[in-house]
Amino acid sequence: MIPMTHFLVLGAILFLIGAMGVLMRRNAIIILLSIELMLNAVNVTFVGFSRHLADMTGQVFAIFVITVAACEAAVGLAILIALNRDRTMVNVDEVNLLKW
Amino acid sequence: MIELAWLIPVFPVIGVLINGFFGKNVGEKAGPIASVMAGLSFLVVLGIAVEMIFGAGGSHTVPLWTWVEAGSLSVSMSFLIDPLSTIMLLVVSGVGFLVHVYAVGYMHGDPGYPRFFTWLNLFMLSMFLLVLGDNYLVMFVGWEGVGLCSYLLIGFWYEKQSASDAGKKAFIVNRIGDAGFLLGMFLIWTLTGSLTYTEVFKAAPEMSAAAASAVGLLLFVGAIGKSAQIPLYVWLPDAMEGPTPVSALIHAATMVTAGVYMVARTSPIYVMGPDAMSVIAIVGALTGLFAASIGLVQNDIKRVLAYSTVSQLGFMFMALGVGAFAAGIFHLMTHAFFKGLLFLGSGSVIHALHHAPEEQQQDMRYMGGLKDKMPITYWTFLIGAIAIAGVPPLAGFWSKDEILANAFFTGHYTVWIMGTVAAFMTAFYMFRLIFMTFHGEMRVDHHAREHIHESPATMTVPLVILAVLSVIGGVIPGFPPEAGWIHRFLAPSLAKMPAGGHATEQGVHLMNAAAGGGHSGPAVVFLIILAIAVAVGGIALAWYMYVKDTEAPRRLYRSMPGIYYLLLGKYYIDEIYQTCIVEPTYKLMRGLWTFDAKVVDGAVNGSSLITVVSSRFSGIFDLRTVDGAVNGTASFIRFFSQVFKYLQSGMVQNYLFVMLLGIFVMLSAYLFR
Amino acid sequence: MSNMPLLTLITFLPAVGAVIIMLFMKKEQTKAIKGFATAVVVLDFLISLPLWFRFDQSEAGFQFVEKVSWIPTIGVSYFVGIDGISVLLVLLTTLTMIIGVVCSFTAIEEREKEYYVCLLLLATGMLGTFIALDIFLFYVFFEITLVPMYFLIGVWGGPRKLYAAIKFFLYTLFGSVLMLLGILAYYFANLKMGTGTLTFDLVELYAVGPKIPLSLQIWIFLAFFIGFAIKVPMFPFHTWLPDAHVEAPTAGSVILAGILLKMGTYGFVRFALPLLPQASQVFVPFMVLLSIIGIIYGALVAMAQTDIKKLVAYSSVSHLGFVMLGVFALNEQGVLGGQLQMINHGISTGALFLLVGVVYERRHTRLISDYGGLSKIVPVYTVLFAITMLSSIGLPGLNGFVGEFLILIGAFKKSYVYAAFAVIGIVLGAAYMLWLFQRVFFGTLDNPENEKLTDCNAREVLYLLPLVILMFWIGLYPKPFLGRMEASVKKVVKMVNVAEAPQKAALGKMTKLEK
Amino acid sequence: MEVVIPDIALSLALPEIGLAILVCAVLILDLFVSLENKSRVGVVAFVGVVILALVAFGQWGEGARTTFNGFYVVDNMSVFVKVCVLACTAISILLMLQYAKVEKINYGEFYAMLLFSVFGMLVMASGNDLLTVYLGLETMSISIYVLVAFMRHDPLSREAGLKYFLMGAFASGVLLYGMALTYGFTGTTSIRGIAEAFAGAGGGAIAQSPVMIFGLILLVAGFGFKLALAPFHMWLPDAYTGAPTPITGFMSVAVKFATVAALMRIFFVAFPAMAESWNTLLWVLTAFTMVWGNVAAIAQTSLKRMLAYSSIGHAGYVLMGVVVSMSVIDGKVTFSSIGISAVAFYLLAYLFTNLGAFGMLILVCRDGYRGDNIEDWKGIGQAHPWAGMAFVVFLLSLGGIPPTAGFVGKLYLFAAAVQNEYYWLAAIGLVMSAVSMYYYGRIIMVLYMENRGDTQEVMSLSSAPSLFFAMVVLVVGTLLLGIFPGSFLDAAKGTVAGFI
Repeated sequence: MIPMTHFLVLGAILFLIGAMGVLMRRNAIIILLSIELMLNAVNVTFVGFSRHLADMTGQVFAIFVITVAACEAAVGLAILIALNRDRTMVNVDEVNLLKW
Repeated sequence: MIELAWLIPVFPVIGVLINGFFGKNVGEKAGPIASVMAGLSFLVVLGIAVEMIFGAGGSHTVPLWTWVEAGSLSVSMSFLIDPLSTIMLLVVSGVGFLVHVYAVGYMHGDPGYPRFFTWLNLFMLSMFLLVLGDNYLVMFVGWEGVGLCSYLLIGFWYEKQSASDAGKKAFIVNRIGDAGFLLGMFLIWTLTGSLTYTEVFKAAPEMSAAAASAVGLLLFVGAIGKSAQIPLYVWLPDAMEGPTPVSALIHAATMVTAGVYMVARTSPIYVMGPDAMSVIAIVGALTGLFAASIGLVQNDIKRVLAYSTVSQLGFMFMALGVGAFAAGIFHLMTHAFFKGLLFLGSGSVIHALHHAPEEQQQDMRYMGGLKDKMPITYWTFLIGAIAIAGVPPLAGFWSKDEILANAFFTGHYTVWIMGTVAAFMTAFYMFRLIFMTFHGEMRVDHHAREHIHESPATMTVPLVILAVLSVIGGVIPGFPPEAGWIHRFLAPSLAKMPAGGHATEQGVHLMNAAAGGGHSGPAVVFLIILAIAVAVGGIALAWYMYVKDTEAPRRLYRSMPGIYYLLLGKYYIDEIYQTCIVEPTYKLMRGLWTFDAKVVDGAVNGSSLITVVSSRFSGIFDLRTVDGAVNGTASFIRFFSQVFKYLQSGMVQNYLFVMLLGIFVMLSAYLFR
Repeated sequence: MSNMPLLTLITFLPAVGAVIIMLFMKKEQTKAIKGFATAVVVLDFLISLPLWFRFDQSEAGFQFVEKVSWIPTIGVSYFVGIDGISVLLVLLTTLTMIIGVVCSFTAIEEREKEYYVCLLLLATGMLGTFIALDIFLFYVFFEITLVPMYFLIGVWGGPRKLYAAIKFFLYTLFGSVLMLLGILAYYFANLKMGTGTLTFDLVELYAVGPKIPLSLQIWIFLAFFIGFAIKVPMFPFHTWLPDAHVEAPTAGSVILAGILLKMGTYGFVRFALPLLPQASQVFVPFMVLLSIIGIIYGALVAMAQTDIKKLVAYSSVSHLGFVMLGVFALNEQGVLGGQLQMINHGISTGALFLLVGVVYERRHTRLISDYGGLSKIVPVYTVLFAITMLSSIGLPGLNGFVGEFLILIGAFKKSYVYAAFAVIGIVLGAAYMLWLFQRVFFGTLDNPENEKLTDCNAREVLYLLPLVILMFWIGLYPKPFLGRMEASVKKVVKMVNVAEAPQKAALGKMTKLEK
Repeated sequence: MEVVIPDIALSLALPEIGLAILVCAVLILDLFVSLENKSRVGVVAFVGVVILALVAFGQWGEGARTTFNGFYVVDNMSVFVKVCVLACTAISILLMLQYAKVEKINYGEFYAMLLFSVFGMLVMASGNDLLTVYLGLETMSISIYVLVAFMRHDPLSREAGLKYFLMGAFASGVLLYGMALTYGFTGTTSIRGIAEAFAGAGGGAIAQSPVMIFGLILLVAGFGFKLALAPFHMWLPDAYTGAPTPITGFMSVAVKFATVAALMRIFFVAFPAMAESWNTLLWVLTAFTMVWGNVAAIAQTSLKRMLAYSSIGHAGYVLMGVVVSMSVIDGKVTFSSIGISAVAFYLLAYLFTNLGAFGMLILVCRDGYRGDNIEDWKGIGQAHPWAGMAFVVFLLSLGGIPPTAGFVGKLYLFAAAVQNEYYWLAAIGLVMSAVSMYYYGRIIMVLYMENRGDTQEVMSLSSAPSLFFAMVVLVVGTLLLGIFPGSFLDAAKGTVAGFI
């Protein structure tokens, strides 16, 4: 049986990759993807714990997370499209009208 | 009649109200009104004096109303009539009334006529309060009241910058003295629990010598301020800026003697503090000698009389210092007469010369030969001079000689020597003044010469009265010396020197003997002869230098120019005070003001470093600041608000980075704790 | 006790007047507004007179008491009443309000409506502060007075009004915010060590004072000190006063000097001394040192001023230094003198500001150098100015002297060193005032504009006369004033000079400061 | 295995169910209404919300009852929060009616999204399980992302929407990861369960393990983002400035209510064992937030942005209430009732004050002009005395000057702080409230004291009956809470019952 630490480490690594993706990349859609990656990292952890504790709650939680992630993606893309009106590629650095 | 004592201050109050509020429409009648009021007070005083002298005497208190009540401190506004205050009342109201009459003529035609008499009456009121008060607080009310009136009257011609400066100087110097007086009062209250004379003096014997001396010295600081002794005498010579009746009444007869009266009144405490007494004696003698020496060379007629007053006050304090309280008061009375006369005489001289150019009116070098032009003024002035010089049988001799005798018999030989030298100088400068103004050829400005005429009756009548008083004022009360009517009359209200004390055995015997019977012993005769010799010698020297050989003074001054200019410049005391007291306070004042604006407000308003940095920083980002940072902490905060503001870069990834940074910091704080 | 809620009526009448003006009067009817405002304030003074006549002098406790529970959950009640300490201050407030309103008829030309609304609201705030016997209520009123004063200085002030207004507001607010910390600490100390109930009621808290351990008392005293010292103002915290005075309109500075400064000293006597007896005793040398510095520093800096109002402002710092010296002499004469000097300062400095206002309205300049030789052309004004000046330097026979004398004798009783230094203040006081008087009134009339100066008109004399009469009355016959204050002052002094506080009670919790 | 159908007391969730029905009604109504009179949809929404508020109020007082198998609890605290959230929504809708007319936002969906976010908040307030809290949080957040980006034609609103979305998604990821770790270590996601796990056998060891602490930190970060505490607040100024003003008002108040309720429930009920650690953590965050919010506000020239920073400051004060209510008395962690009721009352006072302040902004804006810069507000006080006076009341309440609600709120807060001897935190709070008076005072100064150059004419106020009514309610509320706070304080005290 795969020990719990593997799941934890996998989840953590995925989470970090997602976080770095959000910080490094400039294209908004890629950032969206990275956030999804982070959420999936959490799902991995949840499922790992659920199996380790032999308890259903973790997996139920994972399913809910997936649905919520979907909604978020939908809303996120909607906002991106609105932003895309007058420029071809939504580059996060260009989006800084609101400052100081 | 004594119960009506409260009437005495009421009349001047009525005078003040009438002249004060209806000054405009009263106009020229203000003088007579004020004089009538002073006269009525004088009559009441006479009534009381008669009742006191020929009646039972003793001391009566006339309560009016309870003034201040705060816990254990309770002070009431009530008057005390006893021999000492009766004598003082006589002097104050008598000389006051005469000066009022004299001023009616002297001040004629002056635009501020009603204002002058309002303040003169106000002065009488304050002086009555000072003398009549039955506790130190009421005396202090009068004390500051006369200080205020002298400020107002010295600065009467306020257009003259020098007059208003002199007034201000007088008030501030008095105020310094009053500060000491106040501290003395507090000490009395803490020691005896009351400020009323009767209770204080009942508790006086238990006082320790140190406590009594402390009280004595503190009160003496007040006396120095008021009676112009070293070092606080500087205001009196400048006070001559005021009109001459003011100088006569305030700066010769009454106000300056307030210090003497106060010390005499507190004699029971002084008696318990011998070293305070010795300090007073030394200061008195020093002032007497010091002032007399300055008087030798002065050319302004009123300045000479001013320094003469300071010197004579020195004599009075000398008397009090050696324990001869009655002699001090006696000299106070006689001095009031002849000094008042001399001042009024000089007033009528100045009045006569008012056509001369401004600076010559009081300068003796531009007078001379007025003898035949103003006979009455001359003769009365001469009597006054003889009296002050101390030639018997006139008043000065009896009182001054008695002081010197007491000084001698109580072992204060140094004080006695200084007194005798001062007496010699007094005689010299008085007759120098007489010969320079009245004798010799006329040096008056030629077109003013025909205007010289004898003063009108209102001015000469007081002169004559005062001359008469100067003659009889010494003999009747003062003969035989030490045991005259005035000594017996004042005895109950003045304390006696204790048997032991510092007086030599022989001195005390004589003192008690004097209080008891006549004067005896060869020493006394020697003293009298010496005094007369000193007086006549002074007059002769003056006659020789200013009548017989008019070149003598110039030769003398050229032979020792240093001393001459030192004396002429009044030992440069004023300049010393200016440089080492007045200038530093100005500098301190300016420094504190810049300190307040820059540092205290600055620390609050914005320390320079922070504002400079934030302005340069904000300059870059063209920040518009509200006009004026609110305070130092504020500009410090404003600096940080700029920092926080410009952290909002608008880039989402910056925000995310800060967020992650926050998580990382929290984590590391825990893991490495 | 009268069944009619007298104190509430006196306090809230001006507020009602303000609301009426705000709602029912249009901006243009300036004459009606002025008339109405004067009527309100005069009526307020009249109904405050029974306080003077029906005041029972033998009673040391609180009179005319009204108590209604307001916020029971945290133990707050609308608890008002007066005793010897506050009765004269209330009367002084109502009188100063009349003078404030009357003297601003010509001074204020634009936006009169808001001006009189602010003035009346300020009156309510001040009266409330003096009658509140519930610390919460006191704090609420203490802060409410800030807002109208902020507007008075900010809207109708002089050239640098914005800076002065915000400085005044923040400075006092900073002080009172720390005081709130002190009040709350006391509130909970009472819960633990005192009556065990959550209450802001002063009478109950008076009994708790001595039970609180000294170290906690010291912390609370420091909080109270900062709050009240800024208001007094005492030496290091005084820099807001000259700015606020110079920029405030005449009525503003009269009320600011006359009443608002008294809240600080009143706060010390009403709250700091009785509630924290041991801490007050410990702090006496520190407080006396600050007051003496205030006296001498204030006088010296006043001497260096070229603007009359700034000079009078710094003289207030000096006078209030005297008051604080009196209060912290912690004996009967000292505290009584301090109390009386609060009233005297209100009268004499109020009158001084009015007089400066009179001249300012005519010449629109406050620089001393612009004046000179006025006494020839404006004699009545000169006499009034002279009397006020003499009262402020403490000439015997006028009100200043009685107060100063009692303070000094109290200070002397405490220790002669205090009195010795304080006496210097008297000399300096005479110096700068006389110098001002000489530069403004004596000397030659060289400035042409001065010739056109008109003397005081009837209105100006009308509002100066009551103050002058009061100066003479208190100066010559202070018995009615001292009599009314004596009983309560005795009680406060007895409360302060109580024995040692318990050192070691429940101090464990104190250490965990930073948590 | 037979399926056990748990008995679900639906009556407890009445407000949520009612709200769901209302949302659907609003969505459907929107189809039939023509473009001009979209406001009718708003009116329906308003009436619905008011009814629901009364319904929610009905549940007050019967003590804590759980349903949906322990996932959903209804106690005084949650009822209090629900009523306040619904009241805040009602007022926001009123503000929106006027704002929509001016900005020509005539999409009906606005009200629907608003009600969805309220639904999320109600669920969060009653969440007794990490899952419920998470679902409520996400529903609320996602609908608010949409609301912030609602004005499609305005680039600022779009940008604000994007920023808020990215940050929000990232933060919810962080929060989730925290929840996952908690689940991992305690074996359950129900709040009572977690508490028992800690109290149980190996509880002490779990509390100390670094990974669990990391989980706790992530939870704190997640909630920190939602409440905009100091390091996690960077999104707030941009989001609040870009968003339409009624939404900004709604967000700044309602979101705080729901998040604080959830935060208190989780930290007080679930994590008392780790109280020492999260209390110090929150202590630092509070102090930092109060300082950053108030100090940054001073340098602002735009009024809306200044109010945004001031709301950060107020978030710090609210959190101070949470921090201060915890005290360790002889070893045992206890939560003082004064602290919790102080938080509740402060939020209530903050509701009236902040909505009022943002309402004033709406009062001034006209087509194409937001009345954003402070200098444009010169002389408003003289031209429109009543509006000026209302704004002064709000500003004084924000600054905590008597006789306003803000003062009583702050006083009650600092009383709690002093009682548990958090003197230093109280001192920082008090000093920062004095500092805040600098920029509130500056606004008053601009309103009254700086006279306008005669060139610009004073801005006229566009007031509609709905806006007028809302403002009157808010002003009366602020003063009422300030002068007669008695009954409200009792209500706040009541929320503690059954909570801990």
